[in-house]
Amino acid sequence: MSKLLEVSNVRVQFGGVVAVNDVSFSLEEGELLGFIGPNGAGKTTMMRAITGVVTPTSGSILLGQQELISLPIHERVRMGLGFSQQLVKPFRNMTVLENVALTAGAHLTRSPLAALFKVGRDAEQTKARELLELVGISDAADSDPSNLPLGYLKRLEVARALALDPTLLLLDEPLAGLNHAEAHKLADMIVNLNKAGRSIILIEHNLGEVMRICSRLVVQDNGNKIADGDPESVMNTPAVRAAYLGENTDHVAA
Amino acid sequence: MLYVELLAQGLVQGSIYALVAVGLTLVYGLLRILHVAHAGLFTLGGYIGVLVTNATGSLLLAVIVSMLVVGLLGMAIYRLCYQPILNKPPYVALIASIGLFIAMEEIYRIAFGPYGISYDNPPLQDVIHIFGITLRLGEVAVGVGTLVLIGALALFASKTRFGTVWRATVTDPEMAESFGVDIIKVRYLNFFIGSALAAVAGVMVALLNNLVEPTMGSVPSYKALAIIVLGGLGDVRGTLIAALALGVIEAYGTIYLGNYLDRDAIAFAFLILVLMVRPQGLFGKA
Amino acid sequence: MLGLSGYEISLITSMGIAVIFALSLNFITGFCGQISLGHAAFYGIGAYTSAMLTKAGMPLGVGIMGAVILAGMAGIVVGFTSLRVRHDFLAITTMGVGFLFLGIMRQWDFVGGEMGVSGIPGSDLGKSGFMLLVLGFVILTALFSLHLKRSWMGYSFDAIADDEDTAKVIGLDVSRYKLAAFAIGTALAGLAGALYAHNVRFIDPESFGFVESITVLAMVVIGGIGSVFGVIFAAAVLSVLPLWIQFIDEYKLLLYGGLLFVMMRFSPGGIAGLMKQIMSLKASKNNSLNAPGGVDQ
Amino acid sequence: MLQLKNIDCGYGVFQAVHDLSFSVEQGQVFALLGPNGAGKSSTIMSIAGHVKLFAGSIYFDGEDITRLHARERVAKGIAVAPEGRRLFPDLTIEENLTVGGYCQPKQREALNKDIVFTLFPRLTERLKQPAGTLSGGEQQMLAIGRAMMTEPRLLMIDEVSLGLMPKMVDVCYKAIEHLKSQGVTILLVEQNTKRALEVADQVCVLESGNAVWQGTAADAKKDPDLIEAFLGMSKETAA
Amino acid sequence: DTVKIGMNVPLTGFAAADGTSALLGAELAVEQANAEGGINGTPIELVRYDDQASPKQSVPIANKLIGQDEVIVGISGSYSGATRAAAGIFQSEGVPYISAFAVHPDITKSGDYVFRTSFVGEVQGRAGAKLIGEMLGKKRVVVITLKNDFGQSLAAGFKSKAADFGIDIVNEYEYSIKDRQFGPIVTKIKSDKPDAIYASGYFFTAGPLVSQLRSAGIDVPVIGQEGYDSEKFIDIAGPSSEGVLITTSLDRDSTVAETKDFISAFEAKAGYKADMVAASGHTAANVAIAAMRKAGTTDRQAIRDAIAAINMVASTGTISFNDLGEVKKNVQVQVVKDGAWHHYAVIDDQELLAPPVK
Ligand SMILES: Nc1ncnc2c1ncn2[C@@H]1O[C@H](COP(=O)(O)OP(=O)(O)OP(=O)(O)O)[C@@H](O)[C@H]1O
Ligand SMILES: Nc1ncnc2c1ncn2[C@@H]1O[C@H](COP(=O)(O)OP(=O)(O)OP(=O)(O)O)[C@@H](O)[C@H]1O
Ligand SMILES: [Mg+2]
Ligand SMILES: [Mg+2]
Repeated sequence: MSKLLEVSNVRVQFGGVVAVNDVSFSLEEGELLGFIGPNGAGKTTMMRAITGVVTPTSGSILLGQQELISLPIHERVRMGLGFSQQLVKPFRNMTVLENVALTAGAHLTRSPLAALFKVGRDAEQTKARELLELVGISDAADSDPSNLPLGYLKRLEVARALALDPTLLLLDEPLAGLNHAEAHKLADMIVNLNKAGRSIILIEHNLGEVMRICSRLVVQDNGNKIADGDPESVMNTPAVRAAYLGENTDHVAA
Repeated sequence: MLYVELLAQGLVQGSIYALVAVGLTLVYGLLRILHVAHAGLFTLGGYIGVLVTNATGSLLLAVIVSMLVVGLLGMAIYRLCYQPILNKPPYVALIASIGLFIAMEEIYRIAFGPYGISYDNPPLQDVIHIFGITLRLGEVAVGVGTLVLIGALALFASKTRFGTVWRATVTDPEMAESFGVDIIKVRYLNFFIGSALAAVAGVMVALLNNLVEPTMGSVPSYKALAIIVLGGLGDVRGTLIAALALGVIEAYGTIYLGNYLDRDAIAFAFLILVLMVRPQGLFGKA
Repeated sequence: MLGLSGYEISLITSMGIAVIFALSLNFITGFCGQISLGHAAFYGIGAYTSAMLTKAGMPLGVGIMGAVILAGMAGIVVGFTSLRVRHDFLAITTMGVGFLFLGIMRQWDFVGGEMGVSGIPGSDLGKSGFMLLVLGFVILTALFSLHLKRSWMGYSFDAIADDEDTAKVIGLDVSRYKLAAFAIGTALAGLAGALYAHNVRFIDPESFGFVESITVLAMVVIGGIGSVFGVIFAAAVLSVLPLWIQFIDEYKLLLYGGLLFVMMRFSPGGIAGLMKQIMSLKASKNNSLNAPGGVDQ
Repeated sequence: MLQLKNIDCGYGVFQAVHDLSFSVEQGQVFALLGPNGAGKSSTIMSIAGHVKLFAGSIYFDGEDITRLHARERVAKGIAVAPEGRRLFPDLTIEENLTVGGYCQPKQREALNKDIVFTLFPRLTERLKQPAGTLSGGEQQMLAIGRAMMTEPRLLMIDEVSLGLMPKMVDVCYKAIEHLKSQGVTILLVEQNTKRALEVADQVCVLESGNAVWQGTAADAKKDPDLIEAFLGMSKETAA
Repeated sequence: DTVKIGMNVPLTGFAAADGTSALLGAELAVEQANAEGGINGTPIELVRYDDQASPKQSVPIANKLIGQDEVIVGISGSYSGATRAAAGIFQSEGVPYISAFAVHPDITKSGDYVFRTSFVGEVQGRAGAKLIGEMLGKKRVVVITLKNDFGQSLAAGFKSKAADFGIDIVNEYEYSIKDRQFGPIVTKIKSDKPDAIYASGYFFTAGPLVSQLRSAGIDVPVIGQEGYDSEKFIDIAGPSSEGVLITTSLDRDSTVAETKDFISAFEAKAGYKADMVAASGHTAANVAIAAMRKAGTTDRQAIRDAIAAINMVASTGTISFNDLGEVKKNVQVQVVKDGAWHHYAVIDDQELLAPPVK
């Protein structure tokens, strides 16, 4: 196994607010990393720094051997990043299927000029259908995303990220808004993706599922990394318990 | 001295821009509509001002009548024109508004004649000297009037909860209703105030030029848009400052750059320059 | 002359030019979602370029090519501003570009300044020949529009028009797509401008002012933003409407303004939207008529 | 206190909820449960006055409020923390709360803000930050806080624990218990069935717009089939 | 059966005011001619279309007038752009075309079928230089130029002769046709301390300009041109307008029957006092009518020749054309006195006023 992602000393600041404070961590190829921490800890911000939506004030992010900082978002995506956002953002002028098919055609849309000479969409639509099936929302394939409940949109977001066929998949709270059974199923799917060779970073507050499926955890609090290691021992760190769990500690047991 | 006088002239022109643009910014701030027809209301303000003054001899009465009529018309425009298309993409309202503006100009032409009208005895034409600057009373009135009106508006918006509530209705009117806000009332009020301010501007411009033409609104129709964008769209304070800044830049520009670019081009060159450095406008939030 | 009078030929020619011009804006505003209030500037660049080139003795073809290239290049430059500013800010920036263009042309003696350029050579094709040339370009532009809409480029434009940030996250190079839209749209505006110059044979800065930009945007929006046939129809009608409604005399412009307003107020989707509504109404009527029949079988 | 009688509601021609009836007693916690798309949010928003009723009526305190505007309903004491939070993104935390308290006299604003801040101290650190830039969890706190500013007698919270860290989930449920102890009636929607059943007195389970089960929380916990079939929890976890 | 004169004229939009006047003037000429029996017994019909002062509109209109309405002569009551574009069509179809008041120098260059009954800007500019430098004896002059074809060509003419009359142009400012607020320019002029101001413009720009100059305390003579020539100028500028001089084509105190007649007949028809544009519309139509009468046929070539050879007295003076089709006539100098336009002088220096020949 070799290092896929190497984040070192990344710092993100919004005006006076330090959202991520010199955080470093790394990800091995094929790993399923849980990235957790209290609300407002800076998890989403870290994720956005990796994808390029926000620019860190300092630090470096290596994907393979390649420095990501200063690359535009779409370049990073082409290098194999896939991103499912916490706040869902479907294209509302397309159906669910078209949302995913467009993304599945990323190889066709690399250059505008080339895209102008390509017309057929069948292969991409087939692939999109498969992905919708995989996340369990194929019944909504032809719906207008504006009319869908949140749980569907969350999964659409995941399907769209998968359509990019990424080597590193970043998932920001994909299970939020799903009930137990649905969450369980989607978590299983995440495990399967991981088994199929995809490296994944998962941000999630559903600790039950996180503990069940992740092989390693990184915990961030108030912009600082406070723990990094296998789930059991991380969860037993007092700092983590204090910051994250509160008194009601039975979450871990689930 | 020349510089100071040019500054004064720029501020006068800027005040007029401000009066027109603030109404536009209020509407934009509330509904995200580029309300071009606002310039048509400005023209109407001028017409009413001249007609009432000529009929009664009282400029004050003219201002009041003009504010009332134009304010009410502004409300009617909201109700009949914009409310039904609020949830459509913004260019729909923009084109509707442009159509309305063209139609308004033509109505004025047909109703009041193509030559425009003037005051029989233009009021406030006396000249006064302050700090060595020569200004017409009308120009002083414009400056002071703008300061008072916009100051009052700013106070109203910041010192009462209303200001905050106005802004809340922008992004999510439904939720605002859920917290007890009567959005229709807010919007009516907003259109009334904005349009009434434009009416004042119309009367003032009529005073300074002693001329109200059907096409009087054509310059404000686009320049006010530039100003509210410069000011950061929807920000009253930003609009005021942008308007004054533009007035001053045009004043110096016509003298020192006038042989290279015309007034509009100077204004828009400034606008583009600012937007390239600050894409969110001078006072917009990033 | 094809059985058409000189008047009809000149009407059809004006219509054709307006259609190309409107379709050119449709690439930028309709397909890619970038509102432009200064599109007439590129129309003007095309007109001036072709006028100057042909007056210098170049053939018409060179004039038109030059117009397309120069307008397209200017479009890319302006396209760069669209990478900085968005939405309403972009609309107003492009409006500023329009005014800047006017300001420069007014002052530039080489292109006649305020006096404009007169004595622009016409085509050697004669009136009807020129009309056919224009119609040929109309067909090519329309076919290209239809193709682009179906292609993956059009698909990507849809995404960008809806939400640029998300488009980036799914790997689209948004900047290049936007530049492409501006390049295509403005180059075609240049083509329309060149044709205009050789049709009217006199150009001055005022012919490419704000009103012209607004008029063409109105054609696109009234036609139904992003639709090809709607825009063609709207451009054809609106461009000659003032001539057709001469009989109502001084109420002409009032009617025109009123029409823009009423159209947006009651059919915000434009003509294309209206057609869709009518179609679906018909379809539902047919369905309700057919339904009992279905049961019988 | 709140009574829904044979409600049909939906969007345009689409009907999201069919013939739903239930009533909530004063001071109760009432949980609406069910899978994605069941119509829970639609029900809440129709009580708040935002989703159109096709048929049926809604009573609050014995009074028919079916025809009232949303803003009149909040004056009667109905507040909502909606799905997706729907904060005013350009307004700061403080301003969001101000708008929340708009239906109350101005003097009470400071007081109510203090109550919110004691419950969610995290918000005090960010008073001037636009709500749109808050983290997911912070937004949820603000949404609940904003609803509390109306001094509600009926507080409806959609997806209470969505996006909250475990500690924060505890905080929220404590807040709910606290409000309940103050006599506030609470109607909540929750995917975390277990937590919901812990605090709820009454439960209604929806599926595809139909009520498939109604009863007390205690009964619900005892009904393994219900839990398995509609709430998507294995029997063991529920127990 | 009628003989048709075609006219393109702006009746809506920004140029509607001038268009309306020009149309009323032309209509008056046609009515007067018909009252006298039309063209040798055949009544004249004026076919006119609104061109909104836009070249885009005037091209199809010219085609329509020629092809559909089969007019014998065309006249333009429109501005330069529209007139220039239409002139090309009339020329190539061999239909005589007379521009009433458009100033663009290239209009008559379209060819031998195109004529103009008003001055080109340059001629008036030269007359202005003579008026200021020689007749008024003012030497330090500030030039305020309206930035359009009218203002530009006036300024060019003025500057070409300024030195000959000993004029020193101390400063020049430009403004746009949309401007009504001249505060900055006025302020700057005060520090220029000129003896006279030569300002091009129309009544709707000049009215505010003059009143703003006066209230800033600048009381040197202001010299304008035919663009000022309207009662509206005096309405707008009020008392400030007293003493303003202009070069124009219409003499209010004329003793010539044609002019006196026109002035009273126009006011009766239109309900407001005649202005330069109205007189120009009237003159252009009269030239067309006179030529048709003289040619005595509907042959367009013959009518063209008749126009080229014309020498007639019209409401704007005694008219004849040079080889290019530019008018040769005297320049009237008018002054505002007691709130009305009045005769001040006539400039008849034919060498100075010689229109361009190519
Ligand atoms: N654009 C911004 N401007 C100012 N502050 C911001 C901005 N974006 C995020 N923040 C702040 O940075 C901090 C980290 O936010 P982030 O969204 O990364 O948290 P998170 O760990 O994802 O939390 P959650 O689990 O609640 O989603 C928060 O306090 C947030 O308010
Ligand atoms: N704005 C809307 N327009 C049209 N249909 C809608 C709209 N919002 C929701 N729906 C539809 O109404 C049904 C009920 O949705 P609702 O949001 O009430 O479900 P929910 O139980 O809250 O689901 P979730 O747990 O995912 O939030 C769904 O089928 C959904 O697609
Ligand atoms: Mg987050
Ligand atoms: Mg819901």
